[in-house]
Amino acid sequence: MNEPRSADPEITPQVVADHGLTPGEYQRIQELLGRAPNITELGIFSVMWSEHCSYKSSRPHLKTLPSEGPRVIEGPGENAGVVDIGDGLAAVFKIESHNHPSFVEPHQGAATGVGGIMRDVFTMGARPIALLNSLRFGDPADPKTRFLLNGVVEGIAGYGNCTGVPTVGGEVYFDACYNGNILVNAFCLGLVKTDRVFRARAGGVGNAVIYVGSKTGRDGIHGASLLASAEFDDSTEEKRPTVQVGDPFTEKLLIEACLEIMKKDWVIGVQDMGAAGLTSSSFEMAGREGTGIEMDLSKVPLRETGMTPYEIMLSESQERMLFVVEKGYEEEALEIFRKWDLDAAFIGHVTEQPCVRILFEGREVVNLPVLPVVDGCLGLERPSKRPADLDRRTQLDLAAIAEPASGGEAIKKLLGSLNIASREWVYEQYDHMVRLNTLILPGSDAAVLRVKDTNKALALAVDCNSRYCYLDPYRGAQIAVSECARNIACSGGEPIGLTNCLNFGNPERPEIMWQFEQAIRGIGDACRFFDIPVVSGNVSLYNETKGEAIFPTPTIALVGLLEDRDWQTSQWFKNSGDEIGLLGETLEELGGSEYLKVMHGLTQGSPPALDLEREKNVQALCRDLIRGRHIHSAHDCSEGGLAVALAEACITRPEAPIGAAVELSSPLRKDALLFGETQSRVVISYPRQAREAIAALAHRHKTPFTFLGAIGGEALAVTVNGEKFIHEDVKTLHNLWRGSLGNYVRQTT
Amino acid sequence: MKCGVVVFPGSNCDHDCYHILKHVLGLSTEWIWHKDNADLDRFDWVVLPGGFSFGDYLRAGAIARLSPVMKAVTRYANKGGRVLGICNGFQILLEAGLLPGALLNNRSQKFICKTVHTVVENPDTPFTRHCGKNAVLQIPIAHQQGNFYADDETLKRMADHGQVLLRYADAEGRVTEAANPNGSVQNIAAVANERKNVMGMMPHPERVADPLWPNLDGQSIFQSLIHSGAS
Amino acid sequence: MLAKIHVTFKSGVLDPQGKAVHHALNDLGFNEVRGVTLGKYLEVRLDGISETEAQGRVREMCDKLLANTVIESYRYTLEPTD
Amino acid sequence: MLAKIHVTFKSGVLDPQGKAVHHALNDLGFNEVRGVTLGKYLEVRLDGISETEAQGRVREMCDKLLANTVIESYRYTLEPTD
Ligand SMILES: Nc1ncnc2c1ncn2[C@@H]1O[C@H](COP(=O)(O)OP(=O)(O)O)[C@@H](O)[C@H]1O
Ligand SMILES: [Mg+2]
Repeated sequence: MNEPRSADPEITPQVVADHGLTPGEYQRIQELLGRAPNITELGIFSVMWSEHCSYKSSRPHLKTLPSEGPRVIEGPGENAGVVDIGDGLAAVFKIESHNHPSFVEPHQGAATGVGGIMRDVFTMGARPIALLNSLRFGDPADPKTRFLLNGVVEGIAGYGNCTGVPTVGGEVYFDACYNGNILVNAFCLGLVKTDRVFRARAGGVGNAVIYVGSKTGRDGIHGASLLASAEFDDSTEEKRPTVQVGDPFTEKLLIEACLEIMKKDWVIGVQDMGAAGLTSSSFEMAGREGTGIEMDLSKVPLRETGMTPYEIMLSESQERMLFVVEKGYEEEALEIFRKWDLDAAFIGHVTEQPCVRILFEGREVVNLPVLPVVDGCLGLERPSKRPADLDRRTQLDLAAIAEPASGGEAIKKLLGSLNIASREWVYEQYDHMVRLNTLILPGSDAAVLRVKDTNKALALAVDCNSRYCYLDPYRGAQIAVSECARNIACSGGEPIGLTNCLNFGNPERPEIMWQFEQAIRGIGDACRFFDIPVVSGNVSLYNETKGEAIFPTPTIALVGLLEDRDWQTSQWFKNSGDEIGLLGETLEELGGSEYLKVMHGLTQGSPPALDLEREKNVQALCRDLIRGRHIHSAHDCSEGGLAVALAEACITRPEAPIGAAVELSSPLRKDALLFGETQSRVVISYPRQAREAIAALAHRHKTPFTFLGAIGGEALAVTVNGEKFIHEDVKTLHNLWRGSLGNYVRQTT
Repeated sequence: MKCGVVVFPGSNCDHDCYHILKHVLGLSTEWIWHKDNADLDRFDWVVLPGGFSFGDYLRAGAIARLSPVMKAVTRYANKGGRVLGICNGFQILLEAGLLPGALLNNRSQKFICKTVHTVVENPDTPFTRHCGKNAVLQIPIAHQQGNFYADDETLKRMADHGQVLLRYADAEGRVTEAANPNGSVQNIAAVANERKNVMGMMPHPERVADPLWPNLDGQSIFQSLIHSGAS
Repeated sequence: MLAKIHVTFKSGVLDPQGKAVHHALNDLGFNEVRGVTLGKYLEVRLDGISETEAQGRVREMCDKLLANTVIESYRYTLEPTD
Repeated sequence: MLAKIHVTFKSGVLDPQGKAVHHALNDLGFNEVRGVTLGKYLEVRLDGISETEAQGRVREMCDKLLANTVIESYRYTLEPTD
């Protein structure tokens, strides 16, 4: 057995290196096996031991994240996290990156990213009900940025819309640090009955292994191991043919067929074929159960002729799943898949011996023990070092920056700047209403979805300010968690579970590893403080081009629960005459702000301070105010500070923009007061008679509450210490803000 | 009163329509699978819902109209049965030749999901009876191919027979170019056949028919069908 | 046998996609472009039928599915394959 | 000058639309159909440039916009117009 076929290439050091394995790793493979692997087996090790599948650089750090809690049904380790929401239901969710493929081919890269994350969710038995995405593009002045933005948004739209899963929110940022390496992180949430959660396990010796979905082609062979772990350089062009094309229609059929078959109690386990396709699905399912699998690749439905076992095992063709069903139900399973016009085949069975044995055309081509493949890759203790220039980055001499006499120019520039302008051009391309759940549509702090057959609702948000993370990855990551939770709180929700996508540069560089460690520590500390379990996530390393790493970008997505869907609130001002108030306190901070970037071209200074206790208090207060029906709107202060938050509350009102008159008195610099990004602040509006009740609740939650002014008129008017600082027509602000992104995309170069 | 919702592979507003008909309006509602060619006479009307039947591959509606159920729908329509096609359902009815015209890609070449206004042009049909002439309905659209086209001769014939039921308009009901979201000729948003028992519309009435949201404009289309009695 | 089928908009039908491509080309600086039409090109492999049979069959495929004759016209050629 | 441009998927790249059309044709009873690919066909009218110039310009248009060269390939011919 295991004699190399005559056509098999000899395994030279070069072949090993081409597979992304170090000589040490190859040595270890030989020791674990007690022999040399053949080429197919080497391919299997190369994908399973790749950074993407093995998490070898990140695993030790990820383990430090808190992942337990009374609601957690499945934490990290399964295809997606599962959190109990009561009424016998659970929310299933995860976020995942598709950065490199989207840079190579934006439309298909983003589309297949959406497809992949959806499969992670319905693999657990859940019906996908919402998608979010977090996108980062390079300098808008680079013509390539427009092309990538267009392609990515179109790809997400094309895939999500066709499968009938609404895309209800997300974020889009631009910074030159993403010029050669955009980020496309896709999030999916599904619902499942708590007693119908499926796991990716190959249980029950003798049970049948069934392949279903699209036929296998030569797509993305080496995609997972090479695309996701090699930096970009000019030879990227050569990797292009490995791009996969998504087929959302087949995905839709797969969703319906899988959910139908999962009603049967003879379905044992299931896993999607994501990165490393048939290899990871078979090895991981066996690995979790301590069993083995024997499969005959001659039975796998193929799209192309002449495919070798190596290619079949490593193909990353999309829209495929691997099922384990009870012996004797093979035909019934195939019947259901045929009803949905899917290709399906009975290709093998579960074995007692914990080995994966692969046959092809009557011969054994692979025989590998499961554990060494799944768990054998040694975790790497990569060295880390604080970047030498960090102190320089965080230096900021405010005295050298002139304090403006008026804030008119800044508010207009900020609202029209691409990082703050309306995202309507994006979300208009997404069907955000299908399935009739979206109570709060895109355009508010968080999306809110009702949970059918209950009175509950879920709030969803995704957040990360990577400039903060660049300046201070620990605090930046804490702020990402806090801001995301604040967005949930402003909508009325209580965070019940977190998923994250950690986008970083090359971990072989100690400075990058340091950023990574700091960010994980920040997420972990914040989550422990707020009592939010991290139930799933994804790591994307090597996000750099020609040695230039992206800003560390630990994207945070949170799911919040509203026990009563009537507790939801949106960010915009509702009624003329309502009063405006601020929860929280403003400090003199401008470091890392959008204001410094837009008005002074600076990415400089320490990011805003964060006091987790204050943050927790303001969020609890926000929820209490919403539940007590004291307030009509709540909007957190983030990029652009208080001024932008006020302006957004005026202009995001769906019917028509409405003005506001605000009077501030403060000893702070005026630009810091209005454009600084002090954390833990929320702008609220309420009927006059609620003021005392709000003050009392704020006092109880130890949170400062300041009366700011009133809604009404046609202008956003802000005075500081009795002097006019901003006075702008809200229609003008609305037009600047609303048209900016669309105008940018339609511009020609 | 009994209605049917046809399910094609790739339909995705099927559950939404079913939910409104059955749970909001309290009608007895049944699924009809696309491979089912049995007579539809037991229904008072049938709905072809929105979505991406067969992925909208080749042309939206092109493959779906070959499904066995479309033979049954055609027989049903020819006998006077009422058929409502929404979005992808409209596209399928056009491909099947049950309605005049065709739908091209949106002028912007982009998928558009947003709430628009439409004005009721002909309130004298089983689908619009409950609306009133020149009523303005605020309804969302969500499509990539909703740019209605018909040649001049067809347009004239449609006008002569009152076959244009809804046009895109502004909030006051004025049919303006600025209110045209997708480039449709003469702002046409919904049409009927000559006999007025088959209607296709691009906007999604089922998305504004659940009292969970303040806007219930979409209900008037379903109420019209209910008030038109049995077919 | 290989059928090569071209499906294009009938003249008079405004082709929004062609128009968009035309604009985009002008924007990119291709000012020599005066007009663009965008159609579909299909290759259908056929087995076990004669060329005369194929002629009729392909026409039927086009009428029934491949073209929407309200707005599109089609033409095709047949080539032997090996 | 008229450029006739065919854009098709590179071999090995999944063509979901071709696959769906193939299925549909088989369902309609066209059992002789063995495979379908669906591509784009463009006609671009050009003015005021020579044929040699046009050769290069059309290639540039394809590379920049008309084809997604990551997954598609293209070919074209030029014809004089009157
Ligand atoms: N990629 C996207 N997809 C869908 N919706 C988006 C996307 N980006 C932003 N949005 C929506 O636009 C709104 C404003 O986004 P953003 O400015 O990032 O929010 P915030 O002010 O809370 O930081 C939110 O409702 C968000 O969900
Ligand atoms: Mg926010």
